[in-house]
Amino acid sequence: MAPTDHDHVVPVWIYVAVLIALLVLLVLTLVTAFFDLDARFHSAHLNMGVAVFIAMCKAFLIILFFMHVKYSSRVVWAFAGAAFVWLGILMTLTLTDYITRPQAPTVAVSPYVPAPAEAPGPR
Amino acid sequence: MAEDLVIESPHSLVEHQFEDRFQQKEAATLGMWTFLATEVLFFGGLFVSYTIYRHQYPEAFRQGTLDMKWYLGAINTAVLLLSSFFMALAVRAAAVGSNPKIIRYLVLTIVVGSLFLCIKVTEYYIDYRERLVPALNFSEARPREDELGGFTRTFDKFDEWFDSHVSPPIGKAAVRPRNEQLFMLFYFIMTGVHATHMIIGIAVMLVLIWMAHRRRFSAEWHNPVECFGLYWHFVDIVWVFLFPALYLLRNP
Amino acid sequence: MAWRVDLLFFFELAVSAFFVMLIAGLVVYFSIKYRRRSDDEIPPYTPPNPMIEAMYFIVPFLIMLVMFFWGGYVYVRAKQPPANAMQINVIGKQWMWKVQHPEGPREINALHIPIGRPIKLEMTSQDVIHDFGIPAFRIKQDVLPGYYSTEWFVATTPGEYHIFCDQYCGDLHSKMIGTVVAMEPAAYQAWLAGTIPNEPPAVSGARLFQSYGCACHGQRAPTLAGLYMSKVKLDDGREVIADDDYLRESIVEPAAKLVAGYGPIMPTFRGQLTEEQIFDLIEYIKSLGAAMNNAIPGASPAGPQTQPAGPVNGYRPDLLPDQPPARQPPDYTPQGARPQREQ
Amino acid sequence: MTAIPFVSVVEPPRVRETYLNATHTLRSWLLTRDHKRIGILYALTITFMFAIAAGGAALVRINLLTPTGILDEPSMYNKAFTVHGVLMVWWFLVPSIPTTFGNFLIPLMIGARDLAFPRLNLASWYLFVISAVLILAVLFFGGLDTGWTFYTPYSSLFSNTHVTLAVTAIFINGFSSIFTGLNFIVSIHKMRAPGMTWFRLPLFCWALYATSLIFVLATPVLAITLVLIGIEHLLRIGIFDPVLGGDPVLFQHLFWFYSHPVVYIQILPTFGVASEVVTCFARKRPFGYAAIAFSSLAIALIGFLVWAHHMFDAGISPYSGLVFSILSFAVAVPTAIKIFSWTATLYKGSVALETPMLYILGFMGLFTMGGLTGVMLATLGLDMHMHDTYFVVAHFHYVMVGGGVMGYLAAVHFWWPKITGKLYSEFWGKISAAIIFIGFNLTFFPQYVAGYLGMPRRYHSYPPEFQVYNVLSTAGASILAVGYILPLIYLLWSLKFGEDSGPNPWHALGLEWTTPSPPPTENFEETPVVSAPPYAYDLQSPTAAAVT
Repeated sequence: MAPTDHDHVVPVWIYVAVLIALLVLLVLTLVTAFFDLDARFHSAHLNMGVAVFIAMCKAFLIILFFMHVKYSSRVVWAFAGAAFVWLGILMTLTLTDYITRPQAPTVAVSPYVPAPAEAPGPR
Repeated sequence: MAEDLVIESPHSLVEHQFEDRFQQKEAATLGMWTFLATEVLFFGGLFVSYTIYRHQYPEAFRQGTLDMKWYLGAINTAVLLLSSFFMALAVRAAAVGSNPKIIRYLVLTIVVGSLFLCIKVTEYYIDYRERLVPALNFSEARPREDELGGFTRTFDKFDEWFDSHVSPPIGKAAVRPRNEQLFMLFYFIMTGVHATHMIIGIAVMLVLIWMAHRRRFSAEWHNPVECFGLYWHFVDIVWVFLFPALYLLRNP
Repeated sequence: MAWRVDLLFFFELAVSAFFVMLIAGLVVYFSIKYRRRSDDEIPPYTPPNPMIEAMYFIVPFLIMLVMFFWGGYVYVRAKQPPANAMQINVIGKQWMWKVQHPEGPREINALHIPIGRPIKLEMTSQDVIHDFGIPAFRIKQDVLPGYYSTEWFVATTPGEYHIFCDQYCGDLHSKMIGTVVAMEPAAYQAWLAGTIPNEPPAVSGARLFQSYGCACHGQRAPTLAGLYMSKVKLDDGREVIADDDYLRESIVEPAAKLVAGYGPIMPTFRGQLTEEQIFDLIEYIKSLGAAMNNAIPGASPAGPQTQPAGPVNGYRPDLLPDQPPARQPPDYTPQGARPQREQ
Repeated sequence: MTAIPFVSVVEPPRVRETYLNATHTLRSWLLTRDHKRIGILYALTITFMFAIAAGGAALVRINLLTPTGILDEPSMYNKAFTVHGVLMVWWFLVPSIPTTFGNFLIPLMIGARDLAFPRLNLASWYLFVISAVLILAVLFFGGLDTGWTFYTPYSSLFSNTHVTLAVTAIFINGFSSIFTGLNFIVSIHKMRAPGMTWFRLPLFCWALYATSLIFVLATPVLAITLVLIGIEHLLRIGIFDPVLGGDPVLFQHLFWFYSHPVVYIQILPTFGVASEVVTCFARKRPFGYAAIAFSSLAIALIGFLVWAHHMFDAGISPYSGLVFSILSFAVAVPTAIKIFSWTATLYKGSVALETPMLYILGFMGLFTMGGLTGVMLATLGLDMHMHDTYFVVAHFHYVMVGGGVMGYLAAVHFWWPKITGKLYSEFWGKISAAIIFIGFNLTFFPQYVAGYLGMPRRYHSYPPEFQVYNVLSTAGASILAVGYILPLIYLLWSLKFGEDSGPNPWHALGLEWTTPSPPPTENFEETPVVSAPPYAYDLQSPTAAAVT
């Protein structure tokens, strides 16, 4: 960003428009949540995907306009992006373990198990 | 030593290590973004754990989601988006150098942010009455109606009415699955850490209001307001992801 | 497996030694050859050499690819127990190893095994994470509470070998050690015959099954015969394989994965059964017949078997609880087990 | 090299104002925002913590002299190695070079008056001190016995020691790290002097920049994981407890997501030091400046993709194991590039074996061994035998002590004249470098052998066949201890009796050598302007280089 005497002052109507867009997205995410998209489109995680996608749209709007990234230097873009890339690394690589596990975890019994009340026959 | 500050104008302070206020401003902004990157991964650890457990115990976590009051969450989302909007206006007021406007919008932000916290506390109270708080009173058996108290029962009645009208039927279990406790644990930790961030934010805003009252900010120097704005918006973004993750994944 | 690990190790050791010698040799040689002769000396500029820089990148990369594939191969081999392996159950607890043989004997901190036969350990912990390691066989596996983890090996030379707990587990971590006693098959039989008579786990399991009144199974609840390793359709539409983990979960947390068409009528046995008793029950269910088509792909006709599982575990449903514990070892035919040199 | 005596006779000595003598009160030190003074404060703190952690190591080594263990109580031994691990990792190795030399040198190297956020810098030192006090309180109240890895469910539900207090201390320590890293990143981005382009940046700054990225991106994950452990330990509710459906392996994922990159936090600064020292004492440009710079960034990035190689035997999916194994091999490539580049830098150079150079050459040898044994451990087929044995212990110490601590000592010896303005005894410096090299190898090489033969780590007692290796190791450790105490003595000696060093005793290039030693409070008389490529020793006339 070239140094100017004053900050980039964004007109108020942009903020109002962004707020309205965010609220519309909120309504949209509510509406989609109550339709069983998975059953309708025979998919596994469509409901979740749509919810996450809408959340990402909302986050983008906030980051670009409320947080002024649209008007900021490339370094700021890089740092804003890097955090999410790293989060993606953590999420993806951890999931590589869990979704490929041959065995699901089962439940553990408490380590402090008393012997059953009626002992099952003589040992 | 560091005390020799170069005074450019009464309201613009450039600390000795910087060449000029542009360098200072850019450094402050980049520093804040770096800190926010840290925060992303701080919450990220929770989101990853939550995702893994949701993957492991889909049904228990869905039952947990069904015990959430989604409409309170939705109202809260709108409230928080509104507070973010006011915060953006406060930063804009700072950019044009108007201290009274900064105060006005920061006060509005605090009011709306406090409303969010109030609703959150209400939810915690309902969860408590419904015996959903791990380590305190979580029970797999749902409490009887007469144990709920009138306030909580009202919400329950609405839930029942609403859930009976959605299709397909959501299939709320009569007895909570054991691992729902894990969901509730993450619910409380995630929303709790988020609320802690908001409380810290409100405290900082009070300081900023005081500074604005002293007319410390100007069009040339308002880094604290701007950086704090980034923080507040970030807290908002966290909620934007928390809301669908905790409240909305209801379908079987 | 041991020789595979050793061969890989000595390969990597040779590569490593070569590079350590190379670097150390060059450093010493350059330090002497180009030592500073006067304080004013300024060596000339050496222009960068992209070819050499590229070699830095490519040579290590290629060597490491070899190591990766080789190591991966050894690892994958080590993670796949042969179908005819003899299963022995192991429970880790602070600070001892409890071993259950399929024939009945139970041991603490010792593991008697016949040589020449693949042994598969099915392991769990009843408190913290342990790790069952036998350095002589070059294997090691964490033993987690709430999971069944497995490892397998074939002993080839009779003798006594260390068992170490390799995952720090508290005060007496270093006392959580034991001995593998590898014996000639005949000696192993003699050892089995000489142990204190003990019910085989499947028999104990059958007894438990009766005493806890699990009579619903076969009527209002799914039948257990032929269940083991069969595909089970759940009420939410998923299909799971009824392996040890599934059986365990269904005992401890029956509501977690309901079989399609049955209601959640089974009470939870969480907190009422020990890890050993759960092992016993699973062995009993196994003795009711395994779905061999899943256990050994292509080995037997489709459809769950209710016939004795034979080589897999050696327990027959005719071993009713009231009969004396079996002393006869399971018939062992080394099908598919190639003779291997170990150690 | 030495001050010319008669100059000071002709001109009465005028006391130049430096950062050390500008003010003298304790208050001026405790409230300082000068990055150089904060570096000194850190150096004192971590030296103190190093001493305590070394005490833990001494207990461990003494105990292992006999197969039955010399300490009567195994729990005592467990606390000793936990103290050693926790303190060494979080209160010495992680902060070692960044907080001391990073703080001191980054502004000097980039030609700035200070770091971008001096107050934050001081705050991070206070956080560090608070965390140190808390962890010492843990020791005082009876110690901690979880090992530095805090594996659940042992740490969260079974250990009866002060887990919650300890994780609080590490949590605070983490924020100290984060603020330090943040400060470095912003300073390197925004505070460079005119003409100091990214490709004129000293390689030390590149290394510290990569380190800071890890600080900022990895530490928060540890922080939140420790919060979860603390909650679980305090409330006895399961987050990683299988009895409640929690997954202890998930804890390991989150923990190693931080704790694997953290070993790069500990080693990358040493790489930076090595680049500075090797170029200075070979009087050459580094062979492949860009390769060294970018390999630092590559290590920082790929270092985040490899964490589950600590968990091959922990019950993760074998497929996942394959993915993490190949990524782990990938991280070895940029590391190899660095080692080769330093070696090639010596070629046709003018090599002077001064003390810092000895440390760095020692580091190159030890680190090569540590790195290559790391490659062995990343090999799936070998890890299932060597995991959690002394082979891992030896590998880790070759990398962290042979790498990290050697690099720290090299940095101390290289920049000591800059920091204090005094010269230490070269003779004793070389002696101690040799003692440390020998003692180190005697301590840790036998552990490789014991490890391959199967000796598990964290054992209070062990089968007698391993005794010979343990006795050798303990003998080596006592030599190593002498090697560590010697520098403390002759360096302190030099403060009082050492000769004045002049601004540039090594004839090194770099902005930090253009300002007097010790530097003035504002670092430079006027903001320097950079016009030459980095390490351009060949562009210097011989006479220019000789001017002290």
